[in-house]
Amino acid sequence: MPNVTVRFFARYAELAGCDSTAVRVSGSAATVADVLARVRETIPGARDLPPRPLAAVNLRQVKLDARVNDGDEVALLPPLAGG
Amino acid sequence: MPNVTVRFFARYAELAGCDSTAVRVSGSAATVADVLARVRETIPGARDLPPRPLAAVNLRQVKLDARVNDGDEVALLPPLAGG
Amino acid sequence: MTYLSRSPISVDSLLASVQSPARGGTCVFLGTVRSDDDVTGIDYSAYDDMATAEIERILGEAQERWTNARVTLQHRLGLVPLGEASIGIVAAAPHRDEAFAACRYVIEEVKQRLPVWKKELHADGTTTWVDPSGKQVAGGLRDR
Amino acid sequence: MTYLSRSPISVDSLLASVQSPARGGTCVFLGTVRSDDDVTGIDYSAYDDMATAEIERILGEAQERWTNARVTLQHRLGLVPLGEASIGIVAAAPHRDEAFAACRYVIEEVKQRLPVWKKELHADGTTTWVDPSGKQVAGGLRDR
Repeated sequence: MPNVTVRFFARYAELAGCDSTAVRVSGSAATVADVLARVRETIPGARDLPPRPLAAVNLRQVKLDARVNDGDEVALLPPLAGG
Repeated sequence: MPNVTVRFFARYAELAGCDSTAVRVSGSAATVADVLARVRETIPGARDLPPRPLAAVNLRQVKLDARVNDGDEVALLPPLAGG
Repeated sequence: MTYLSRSPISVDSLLASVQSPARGGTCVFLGTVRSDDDVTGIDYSAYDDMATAEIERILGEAQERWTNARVTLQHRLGLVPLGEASIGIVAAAPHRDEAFAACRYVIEEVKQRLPVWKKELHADGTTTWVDPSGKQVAGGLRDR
Repeated sequence: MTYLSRSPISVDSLLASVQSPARGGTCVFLGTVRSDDDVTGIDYSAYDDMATAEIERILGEAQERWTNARVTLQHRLGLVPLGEASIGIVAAAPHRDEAFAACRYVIEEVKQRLPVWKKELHADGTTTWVDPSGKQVAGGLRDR
């Protein structure tokens, strides 16, 4: 049962109405997609996130099927616009 | 019988022992090559110039068969090393 | 020098941190806020820790690929007025080919990978989140 | 600003002369005196009038090819110590592709076409005329 911190940025923080939240996902093979599904259940504004947002785990961009472990920091990232 | 000014630069000025000289070439179809030949006759140090140096007429690089006219400024240029 | 800064970018400081007498060619890229439409400035925000980590990875890759080059960059955050630089990249190398290539590599990777976001400020007081992927969400992106 | 200068090149002045809010990408190239062997500095000389004319032609070509870009440069003459810039080129354009391309074009043309010469100063007091064509005249080029 991994406990992860989920962080929202830029427009996604506006949609979610918060910058971060703690989420518990069930199962020993939980993925970022599971975290995302859980976030949609618990944060009403998060339902407006796109179906497949960019995501990072522990400061590295990952695909949505990446595994999450207890204590991970999961971030949901709007389209990148650096430079 | 064009009268031209010939200018020497960098190493060529050192070889010629001067920065510029006035040269008269004969014929109505005189070229930079004719100027160069004349320079070799009149300036001893100029005999050490390479057989086919880079040249310019009136601030534009030209080939040695380019025509020269009365009043032109002919320049003999060592290998370019700008930048 | 930090990679993320809330103050104007100093090209001289960036130059000083990579140039040396052994490196005869230096290439600099500056990205500045462009006067599109009625944009008066851009508010840059970042996932700071990840942006720093990603910059270190990108610079490390450039370093590995052009071993004689030294490359650094600074990305500005917060409100950047029209015409001021949001990013400065400097690559110094023994020869210009490597300097140009390393500088170009870094800006392309930055554009692809840096978790940084832009909110355009418009003359009429509204703001728009910029989506460089081109999939602009009409209306919804223009708030307040 | 003159294209040929006997004082250190100011990147800021070059930037100021081409940047504008309409141009979001700026590429700078700096060529600096490299510490090859025992070189302590390079004495640059030029056929001034032709160098100025050639620079105007090169910049005009870049302008014609990248019509939205603005490009300028400054070439230093006289003694340039190790590590200092002998040339600075700045190209500003709406987008970075044009800025990089215009900057690169100008440095390549400058290297090919500018009537400028380098005399390397060595630690032992001797000097060498540099022949970038590679056809070094052994011995004869190393005077005094």
